Amino acid sequence: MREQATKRGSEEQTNKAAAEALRPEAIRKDFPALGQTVHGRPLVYLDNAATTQRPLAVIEAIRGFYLRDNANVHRGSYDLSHRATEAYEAARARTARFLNAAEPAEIIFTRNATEAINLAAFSWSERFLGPGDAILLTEMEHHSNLVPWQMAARRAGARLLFVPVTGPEGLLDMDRVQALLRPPVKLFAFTHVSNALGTINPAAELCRLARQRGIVTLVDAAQSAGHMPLDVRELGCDFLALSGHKLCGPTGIGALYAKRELLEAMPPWQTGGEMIDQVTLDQSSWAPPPHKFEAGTPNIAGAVGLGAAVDYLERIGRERVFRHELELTAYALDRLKEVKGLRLFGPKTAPPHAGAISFCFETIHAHDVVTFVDRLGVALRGGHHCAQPLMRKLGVPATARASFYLYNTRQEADALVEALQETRRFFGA
Amino acid sequence: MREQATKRGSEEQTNKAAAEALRPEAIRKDFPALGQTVHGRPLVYLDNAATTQRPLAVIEAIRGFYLRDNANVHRGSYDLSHRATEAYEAARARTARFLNAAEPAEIIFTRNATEAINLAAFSWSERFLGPGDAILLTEMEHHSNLVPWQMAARRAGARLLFVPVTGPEGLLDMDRVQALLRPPVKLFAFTHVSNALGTINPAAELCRLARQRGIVTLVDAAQSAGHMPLDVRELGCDFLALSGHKLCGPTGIGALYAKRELLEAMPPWQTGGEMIDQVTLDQSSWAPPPHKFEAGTPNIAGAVGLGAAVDYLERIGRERVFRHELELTAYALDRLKEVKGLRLFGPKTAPPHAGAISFCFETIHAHDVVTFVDRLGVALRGGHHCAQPLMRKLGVPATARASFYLYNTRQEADALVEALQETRRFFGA
Amino acid sequence: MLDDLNDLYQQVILDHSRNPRHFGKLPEATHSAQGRNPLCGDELTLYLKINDGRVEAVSFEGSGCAISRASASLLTETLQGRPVEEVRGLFEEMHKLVTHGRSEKPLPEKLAVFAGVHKFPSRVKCAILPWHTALAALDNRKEPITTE
Amino acid sequence: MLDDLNDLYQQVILDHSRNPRHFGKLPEATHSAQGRNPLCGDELTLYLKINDGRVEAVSFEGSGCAISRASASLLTETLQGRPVEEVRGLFEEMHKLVTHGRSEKPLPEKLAVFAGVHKFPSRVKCAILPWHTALAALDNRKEPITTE
Ligand SMILES: Cc1ncc(COP(=O)(O)O)c(C=O)c1O
Ligand SMILES: Cc1ncc(COP(=O)(O)O)c(C=O)c1O
Ligand code: FES
Ligand code: FES
Repeated sequence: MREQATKRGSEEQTNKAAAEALRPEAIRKDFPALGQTVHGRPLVYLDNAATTQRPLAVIEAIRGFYLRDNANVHRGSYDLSHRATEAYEAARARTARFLNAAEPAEIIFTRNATEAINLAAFSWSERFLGPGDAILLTEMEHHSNLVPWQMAARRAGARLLFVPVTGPEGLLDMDRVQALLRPPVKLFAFTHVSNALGTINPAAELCRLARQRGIVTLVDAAQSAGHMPLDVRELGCDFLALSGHKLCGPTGIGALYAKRELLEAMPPWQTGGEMIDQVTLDQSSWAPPPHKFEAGTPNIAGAVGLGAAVDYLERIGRERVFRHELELTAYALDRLKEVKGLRLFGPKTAPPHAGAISFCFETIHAHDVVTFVDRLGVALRGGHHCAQPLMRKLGVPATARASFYLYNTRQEADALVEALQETRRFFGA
Repeated sequence: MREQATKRGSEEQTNKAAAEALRPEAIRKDFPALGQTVHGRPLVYLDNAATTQRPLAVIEAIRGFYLRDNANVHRGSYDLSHRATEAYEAARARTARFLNAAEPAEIIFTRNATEAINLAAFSWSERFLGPGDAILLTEMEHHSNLVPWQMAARRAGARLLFVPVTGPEGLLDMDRVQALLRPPVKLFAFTHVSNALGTINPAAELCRLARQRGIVTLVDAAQSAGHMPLDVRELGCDFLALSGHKLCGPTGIGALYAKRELLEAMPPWQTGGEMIDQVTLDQSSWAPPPHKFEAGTPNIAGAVGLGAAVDYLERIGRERVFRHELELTAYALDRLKEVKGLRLFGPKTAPPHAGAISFCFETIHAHDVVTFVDRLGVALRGGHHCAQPLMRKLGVPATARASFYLYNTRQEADALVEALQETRRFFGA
Repeated sequence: MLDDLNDLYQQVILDHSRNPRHFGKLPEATHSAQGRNPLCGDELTLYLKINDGRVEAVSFEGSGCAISRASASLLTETLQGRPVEEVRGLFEEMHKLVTHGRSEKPLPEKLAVFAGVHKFPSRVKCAILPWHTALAALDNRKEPITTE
Repeated sequence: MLDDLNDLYQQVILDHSRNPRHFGKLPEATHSAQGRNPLCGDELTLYLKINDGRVEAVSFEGSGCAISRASASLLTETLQGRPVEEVRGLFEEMHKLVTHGRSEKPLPEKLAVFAGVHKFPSRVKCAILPWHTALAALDNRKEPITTE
């Protein structure tokens, strides 16, 4: 029995509130980890593109599950097991509603976005990719949306093509997209928001172009799902991958959205308990989706936490979160220009620049910057951001990155700028 | 730098205490979920083979991680990220010590035992299994230690052979083991303890026989790892799989132990962030183990919880846990004989019967039993226990199963017997 | 709580589960289908002889719990002699009954004994399986159907 | 906390990182190796000219952070003219210094500036990378080595 994803009640409620700007000072109270000091300074957490902090609502949902409803799911007919199953499947339904999927069965729980993409790359390719076919990616992909396709292409005898990233602003070359979206391309996988450049790609437009030409699409929403309104039916994608830990949820839980027809047609990937229909010593048949793709005991408490996270975000309103991030990014981009010798990557304006800002000093190594500002309380990430091919294209070994979320404030953007000024003075750049 | 798994200090401490029997009444205080009532009756939780309850130490470790140390691991050089990485890698070291692995790098974190077996079945087979080869399993395997090998065998053009389960007691046919452990068998995968029969297999002996013949072994320790002392070097296995949620740990975390040589030789399975060495658009190279096998952001909080769980078990002492379970099982086996019309599966004595007892009434369906006793507060599992081939061999569609853990008491075994008597009376069997 | 059990396992249900009516093959069947409850693996086969738009004979075979056996047995009694066109309506009311505790339109009295099922969500599939299978038989579906 | 930073980035380190000594290829090298810090991807190549059991000349190339550049630069100054047999011992003392803040046996004075590294665990690999690479060069290892 397919359960229809219920209408987005809570989202609607907040549409009224959406008129009001978000007040990060109030929101910070929900995130106890933000109140701490590091090295004697108040923590300024600007590594949200790597992982976000979790609100109390999520932490307590997990704890509450273990204290009350803890049991294994499915095939259990006692009370506790029933409650656990309900909680797990309710989390699926909430995630489906969050993405406006047609039904909960279109949501497969995975460990993270990486596993979601591995699942799609393995199972879809096993069925639909053959010798001579091609997969289209972009030059700005995270390793997690690149290496699994390298493996799939190798297994199938297919090849990879890439949409170039152009200009100093790091945008996709849309002319090349048009030229590349044709045979032998069978699938187009691209990131919605680049974690290394901050670029927001025109996902709906890219999906529309692909669909016109009968090409399947996978949207890597790791950096967008918790940051802006997202609707898989409006996007028109076939697959979408996300990570719970990047949208206020726990670690160890992510999701693959996929259209039901695809899930029906694809062979399973991981196999074992929970995902079978019938098993003999020699062969097995599969349960219908989503269970076909979830082998073994799932991360039940993780799913419950993810459900609480999407509830939390819907309560705040993703439209407001998005607006807040864009405003903060615009402000920070502006102020960062004051810092002498700093080179900024990605779009010059927000939008199309989302809340992850990559930069480097011409003469100070990114890791020295990160170490230095850490002692001032500012948490940044330095490195290749799992996008080595892009770094090579940008001609830098590494960048430092500041990334914002709903709880970050202008004062924190100011603290970042101050810390970078101090870094520059210290290293004499 | 390889970090040597440190000597088992805490285990030694408890060796003194091991002389004393475990007092489940005291231990129950650590598990808040056990204090609840269901349907107005005190909960008698006897579905530990499906999943155990979690002690407060584990629940609070997860919560504490999210409240304090929450950040992404690896490649981060700010304070929070460093603490998260330390916590994650410390959990790996504690798990390595728990199993007496030679080094932490021999522990790969997975979602559960199922994923651990999928990893081994995929990666090992990709490198070492070819046409005409065979994999040896047993007729008592959980689907999670059967279906992944069906898939691997199909991919490689290899076949599966099975050690028969003999007699009403459900033991492995050791003569057949001897006869089967020879070419073309390349790998022998078997369960340490059967979740459906309760049988404890002679794992060390089975590994010894296989090793003599140059055959690689995988021990499915899902049912044993939290229930008895376990030492991979004493066992002499090449692979071992376990699930955190079956040994006081959280859901969403498990582990594959594998010898370093194997991990070095095996290709990766899931790919993406964190597991690479260098990536170009066309190809990639891999980080050394364990990272080679952990793609994407791991279940950091889950690993921390698993670390707390193994600490908890070491503090109690697994020798004592094992003794307690055997005594309780012996007591229950004895008392269950009083119940008219009840058919018991598995060994007649404990040991070799571990704490999972399968049974059925001749004339009452297992699910009716489970539903009935649930309303009396007793949580049992009914069904095929993900062992359909074994059920077919036993000639029953399903059994009911009671499974004990360190916190279960004789009173609870009595409650089980009472509940079954009442079931029998009600259904007039 | 024991009240719930008495509601679920009413005497009528226990009786039908022990002594199912119309149990066995139906050689003259014009329609049949196999149904399976994926949660437990239990299977049943339903046989129907349809003549002139009416169920002239009906029987079932298979193994299952008390609920599914009783439901199958009472289904055979209910369908016997009925116009085929009424079956889907009965299925839908039965579905409401076992999921919510009451049907919208009145159901044949003997089916009312299944009202207690709704307090046992994990057993709903047991009660509805024979009805699913009956619909599949009328549609002449060849593949075994499941309640998912 | 800023004290920690001053300990880490001592003037000597900043100076060597800005103006590394013996930077560049060494055409007459008898030994060389490539090292990479997997945490950041930075690479350096170390060149050694060994004659009669002594380091006659040494140089390095590559990109890296202030710590790794300064460490490489100070390594070249330290090794210049030393018996080859002393290199492993120096590596081991250096390792203790950067992980625990002090060495067991005395180290050449200029290396003492790296004591502050131990308070920055994520930067230990930066400081030790050139030393790892030097050992690899002496062992004539062909594969690039990493600090893992
Ligand atoms: C664009 C993008 N895709 C995929 C991922 C992988 O996410 P995870 O590590 O949670 O699997 C990330 C995480 O950094 C990302 O930024
Ligand atoms: C013997 C055995 N192996 C494997 C598994 C699979 O464990 P998980 O579902 O945690 O992956 C189980 C769980 O029931 C089991 O009992
Ligand atoms: S338990 Fe199988 S049909 Fe009821
Ligand atoms: S950050 Fe790369 S060597 Fe120091």
